Amino acid sequence: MSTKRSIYQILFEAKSIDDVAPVPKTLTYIILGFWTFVCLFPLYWLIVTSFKIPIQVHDGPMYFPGIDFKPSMHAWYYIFVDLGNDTLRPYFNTIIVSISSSIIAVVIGSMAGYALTRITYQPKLGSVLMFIGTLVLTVISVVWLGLAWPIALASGLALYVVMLTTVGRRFKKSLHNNDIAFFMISQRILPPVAVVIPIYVLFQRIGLLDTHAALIITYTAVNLPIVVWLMRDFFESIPMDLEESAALDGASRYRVFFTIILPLSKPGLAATFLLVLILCWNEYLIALFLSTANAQTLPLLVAAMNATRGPQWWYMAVVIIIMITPVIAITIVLQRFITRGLLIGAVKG
Amino acid sequence: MKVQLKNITKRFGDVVAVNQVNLDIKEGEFLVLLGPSGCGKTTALRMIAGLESIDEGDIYIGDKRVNDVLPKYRDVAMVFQSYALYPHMTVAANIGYPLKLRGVDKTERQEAIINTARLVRLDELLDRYPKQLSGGQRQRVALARAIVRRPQVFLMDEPLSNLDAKLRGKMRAELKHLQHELGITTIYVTHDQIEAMTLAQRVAIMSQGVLQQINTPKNIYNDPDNLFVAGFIGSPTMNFLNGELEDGDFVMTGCRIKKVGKGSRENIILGIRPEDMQIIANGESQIQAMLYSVELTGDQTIVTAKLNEIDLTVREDKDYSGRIDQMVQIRVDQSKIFLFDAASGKRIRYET
Amino acid sequence: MKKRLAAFSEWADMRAPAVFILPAIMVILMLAIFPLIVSLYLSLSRFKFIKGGFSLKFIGLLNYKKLLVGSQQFHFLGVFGKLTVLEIGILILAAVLLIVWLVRYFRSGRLSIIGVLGRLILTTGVLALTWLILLTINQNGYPGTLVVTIFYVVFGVLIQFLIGLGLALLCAQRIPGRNFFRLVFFFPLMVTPVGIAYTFRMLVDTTIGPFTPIWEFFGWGAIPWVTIPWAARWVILLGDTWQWTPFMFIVLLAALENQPRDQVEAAIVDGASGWQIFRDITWPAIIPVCVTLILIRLIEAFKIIDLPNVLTNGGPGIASESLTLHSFMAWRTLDLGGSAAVAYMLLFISVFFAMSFVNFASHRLKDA
Amino acid sequence: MNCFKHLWGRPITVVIIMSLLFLSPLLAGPAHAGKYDGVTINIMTFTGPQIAEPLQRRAPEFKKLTGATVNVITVPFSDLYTKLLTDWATGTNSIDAAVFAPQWMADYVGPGYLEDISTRIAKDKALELDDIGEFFREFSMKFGGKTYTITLDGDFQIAYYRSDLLKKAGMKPPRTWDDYLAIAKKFHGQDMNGDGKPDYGSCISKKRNAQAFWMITSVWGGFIQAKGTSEGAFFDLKTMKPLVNNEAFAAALDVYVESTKYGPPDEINLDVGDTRGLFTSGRCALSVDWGDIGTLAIDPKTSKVQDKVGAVILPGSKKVLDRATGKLIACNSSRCPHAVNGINHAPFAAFGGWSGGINAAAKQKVKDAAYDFFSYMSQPAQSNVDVTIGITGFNPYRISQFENLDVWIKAGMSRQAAEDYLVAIKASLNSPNMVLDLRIPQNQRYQQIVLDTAIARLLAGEITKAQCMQEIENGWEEITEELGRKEQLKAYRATLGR
Repeated sequence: MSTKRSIYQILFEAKSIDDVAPVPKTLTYIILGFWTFVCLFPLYWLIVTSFKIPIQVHDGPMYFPGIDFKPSMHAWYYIFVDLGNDTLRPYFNTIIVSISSSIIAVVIGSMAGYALTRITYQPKLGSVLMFIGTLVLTVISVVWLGLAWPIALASGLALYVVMLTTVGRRFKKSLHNNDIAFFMISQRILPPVAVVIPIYVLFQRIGLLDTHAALIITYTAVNLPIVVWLMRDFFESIPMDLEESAALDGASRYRVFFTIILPLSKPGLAATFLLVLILCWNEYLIALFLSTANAQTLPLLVAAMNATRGPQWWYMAVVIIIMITPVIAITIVLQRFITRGLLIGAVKG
Repeated sequence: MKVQLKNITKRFGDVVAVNQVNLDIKEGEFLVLLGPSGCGKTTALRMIAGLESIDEGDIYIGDKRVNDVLPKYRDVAMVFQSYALYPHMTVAANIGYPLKLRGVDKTERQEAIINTARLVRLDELLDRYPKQLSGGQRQRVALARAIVRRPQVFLMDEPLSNLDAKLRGKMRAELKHLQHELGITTIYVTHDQIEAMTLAQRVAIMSQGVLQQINTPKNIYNDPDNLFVAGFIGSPTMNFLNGELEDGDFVMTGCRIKKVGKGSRENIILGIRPEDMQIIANGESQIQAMLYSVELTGDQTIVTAKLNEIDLTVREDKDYSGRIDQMVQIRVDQSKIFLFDAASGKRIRYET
Repeated sequence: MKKRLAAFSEWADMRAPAVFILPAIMVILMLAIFPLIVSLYLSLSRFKFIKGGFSLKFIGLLNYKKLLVGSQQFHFLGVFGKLTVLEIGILILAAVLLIVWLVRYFRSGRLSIIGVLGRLILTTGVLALTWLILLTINQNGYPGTLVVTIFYVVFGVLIQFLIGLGLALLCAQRIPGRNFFRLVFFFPLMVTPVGIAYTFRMLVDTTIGPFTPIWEFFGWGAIPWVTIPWAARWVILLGDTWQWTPFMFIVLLAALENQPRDQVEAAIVDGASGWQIFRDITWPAIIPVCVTLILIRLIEAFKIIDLPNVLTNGGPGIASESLTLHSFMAWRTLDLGGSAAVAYMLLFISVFFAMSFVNFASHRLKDA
Repeated sequence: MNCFKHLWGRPITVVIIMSLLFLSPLLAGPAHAGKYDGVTINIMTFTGPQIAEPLQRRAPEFKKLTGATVNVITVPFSDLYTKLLTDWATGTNSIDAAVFAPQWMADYVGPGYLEDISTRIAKDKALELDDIGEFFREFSMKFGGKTYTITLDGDFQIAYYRSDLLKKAGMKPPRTWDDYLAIAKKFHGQDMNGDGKPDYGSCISKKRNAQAFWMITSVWGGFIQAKGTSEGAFFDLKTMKPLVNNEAFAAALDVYVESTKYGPPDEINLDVGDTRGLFTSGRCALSVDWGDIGTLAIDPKTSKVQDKVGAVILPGSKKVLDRATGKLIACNSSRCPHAVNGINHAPFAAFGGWSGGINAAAKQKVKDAAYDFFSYMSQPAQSNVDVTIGITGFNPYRISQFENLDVWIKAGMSRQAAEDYLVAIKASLNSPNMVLDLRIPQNQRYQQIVLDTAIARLLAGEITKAQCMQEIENGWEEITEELGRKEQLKAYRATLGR
């Protein structure tokens, strides 16, 4: 126990607990600074590129507007004035689609997540398998035998109900909440390309192609697992007493859920909502399949800037910039929520 | 090893958590830092441990100034309120961890673990994980982990507060015995005065970051330095009466107690402990009050009487009986009276 | 009327369990299970446009056969080289290790049908993949989209996790400005993957990219990374890392900050160094978060498409093509059956990986 | 079906009303009395500015004339083909007409998605059909003898060179591929734009899954097709055997691979946009491309090489394929009837030029309006302006367009540059030996998957030349077998007018 510190200690050991020693501190800042550069440089390059005219892009790199090249607003002008509505429409679409589907997903997903934490479900394994079997049969009869799909669906449903009331009673083995939760979460494993073609046909049949509705429904389905996953754990951390006392006071389950549970889970809801919003906002593949003109979203606009002439870097940069600006703004405001909400899901998941 | 705090101050933003505290802790002493929650006692303890930096003042452990010494070089051990056991380590691993960090070899470590475990009666539980233990057992693990490496100083942060009353009493006794046996300087933080009184050789009372009084438990009880200490120590708490001094007599509406001090003075608070008052049937009494409630606690009866809306608590023996709403005569043991200056809260002492 | 309402609300309350969960189940059934079944059928058939619509001809496992042993084998599995002695050695080593692991399990006495089955599948799967990887990445072989995807997933997740953890540890220190870093490090996650792909395409371009002059300054000249298979794959991984490290970072940082402060302080007082605290206290505490986190990323990483599609279009040759891209390209030329078959193979592989990882990790977790 | 309509009627109405409300600012405009008042045509093409820009620009003019609203819907280029096909095949029919590559006709005409416009075109005087280049008139717009599309853009590839450099070096523009390689070799590594850094001999877009498979076809055309367009350059006309595993194809591959040596280091990842950018910023001596470079090169916003660009018909070969033996033989008058100075040129109408086609399932009135719109776009008054603007992506396809120099000079070309550029186009457009792009059903799989992948692997060094040729042959044969050899052969012959 000596107060005299060796050189090693001076360099590598902090003086007190609130302090960081010079060498680790310097290293920390170097690394963090480097990663800041890594994170920001691509964004900087986008901004710079958005002010270049084509020849300035193709003529090799130029770094500083006003210093090594003369900035031009032509790309901004093209996106906002020339394209005008063709920019604004996808923008509004993206806003409408991502916000509504995020809200729906959060509501439906938290209902399911809540139910899975508080209500015990015991669906019989046999009836579940039977249901899937009937579904397979229905699909086959539509696709293969060319049966009209409303008929097939109705008869399939009828068949299932009949079977459930007769054979269904004998099933013993049943599933539990965790199985259901796992089933929901496992949907996230599906590669979108595997399911997007049938979804396209589905929406085409019910006449919803190229509408906001199609995208909203699909995004809701894609993001439900995440919501269920995150919210389930959030609800688990809410003490039971609250609900029980409300139930004793005569509140229905719905009232308990909407007036007690949801307000209590605000941070979790906010974080989940944001995460889902970001995912919807940036989604490309499904939007590509399901939208043509009316419901086109921004990621498509980005990809669209890759014309036969090759990528129109300058336009693309503008589109990407206007696309990320609102998300970054929201994130700056609500960042703490994201961290917390994400954590609870991940820690307990 | 002795520990000295010289004028230490700690600020968190605008809040002064510890304000110019001076403490002198002797070698082998068991010192309790007592105070209500938020009084800065835990901060002071953490500053001794090195877990908080020191804004002003100096801390000495032994003869070394340790302001700029990292915790690991201070050779202190700390028991946390939450025990801070490592959940993924067995009891044995938890206890042995400080030794492992010091590079003690395995056989030696094993021996130390077993010895220490035996000392705190954990030898049966060495293979369990913390979550498989009861509160008291966890507490003992935390203790064992502190003991195992025989530090210069023990620091304990409300180690018993998470236990139930019965277990707390038992652990208190064990702790005291252990400390006595090991003879290691111990600084113990608590908000529980009974713990403080029973464990400490000396008690240091803190309030709002300021050290109020430091003395033996007995002296603190019998000779509080100020209003805060007087009110904080003792259960039921001391009765306080606001009034003034007239030629040595304490006067307030409906009450006059003679010869408690000297001279005349306004804004005086008179303090008297419940056990130093007595309800008398007849004879000379200083206070007349209305009986408000009578509570039998077993070996004694706590009587509350009202005097001008002020509650007076009197401790009577268990046979006392009285009717509520009846006027009673209370006699005060004048030699046990404390006088305080109402403005500063300071004790007014007279040379006798 | 009022009575009726009360009766209704009571009835509704009784049905609450169904009402709560049915919307979610319905949506998933309609948009995940149903399409999945249709896709399965699609993968077993040949799609063709005919007058006034399209036809599906059932062809059994032909689409799969094509991938595994037929004309698309080079594309999916890769070109097989000849194993060298060293590689045979590695293979034998892997086999021995797996068998030892199996035997240990059988000796443990805690046998269950699912456990045995799962372990057998795991063993065969791991062996087959090892063999495939060795066979295709050796000198004469050439990896197909399967191996390339596994490369992206394994290395991507690993690198992102390590960088994310490192940054999170640095940012968890009490240093000024950490809120700034936290925010900035989160940005890449905001950018749409297509946008990231194009941005990186611009950045790494040898003629218009901003880094070429720097390389030239150091005398390395323009590196034609796109003509070197491994370079192309790493560049794609670079973009992927740029985007997904923030996710790892933010969750790990939250986990670190959520860790009981007492435990760390206890270790500090006991004299642990920074590294010891991390190894003995922090790391065990955040393992559960890490497991979940890696699992999430694992699942998502298998779907990588935008980066290889835009950065290299899968080139040079097929060097950087991922399974999703493979499937997407087949879809684009309306080979829907082939596309669905690839997608299904991808599904099997990701399920296999996710399951194995969960098995492996939960084993570790229980031990702790 | 009815019952479902009933079921879904209401939400659909709501959605439609919502989207109408949303789109109302777009739809609103001053009313005109016209032939097609109230008619809306949804035309799909890929995202501009190229191709989409002139459509969008001309739409208000057309509305003023006729009252029809033209709604241009754009999707990314790579998705256009599938988007159209799925829309029409599944019966969605939200797209009334499209501007697409005539190459895709095979897949669109077969199932009957495209409207036969033969009679309309015959009656249409304003279109001045005779002014359109013969190749487009006779091959590109037709399928199986009937006309389905109106050409809006002339697409064939030509070779570009830096006229200033060649003049300084005293070299002639390339006539054969050997010349091309020689020039590329000479200039590779020299500084050509004055920035002190070495530049490249030849820039050809070779990116996979983009447009590279047209580039290789441009090279092999001259080696394989010699007897006129109807000889075909992809398959044997009797057996449907691919013409890819022979000496001529090998020679073409040699040229292609060697040209990579004189290109930018990441040439195999360059899309045409990139190579055009490089060429117009003065960093390449040679390039093979569609007509776009010519117009881009005169635009100061994109070009550093104004007046320094020359163009020639695609280089040819003195030796061509003997289809009987698979060997390369020297040209003679019977094998190469169209050879110039003993060199067989086969300009490649890669893509075939963006053309307008109409959905057969659209409403009659909409079809009429759509036809009139395409006709309007193609009429010389409009077309002659559009082809000179770089950003339109339209390249000349009318005879009047290369005979009338004034149009080009007005657009900013110097007389010399305009002459060079137009000579190349004229030579190509007039060539009876133009190579017709592959137009059989599922040609995308033949070209974009099999050919493209094999060439990409060859360039990446994954496989040898022989393996590459074998892979293409096997892949093509597999698809042919899968779809039916007879049907495919019939379709192939039909596209070649046989």
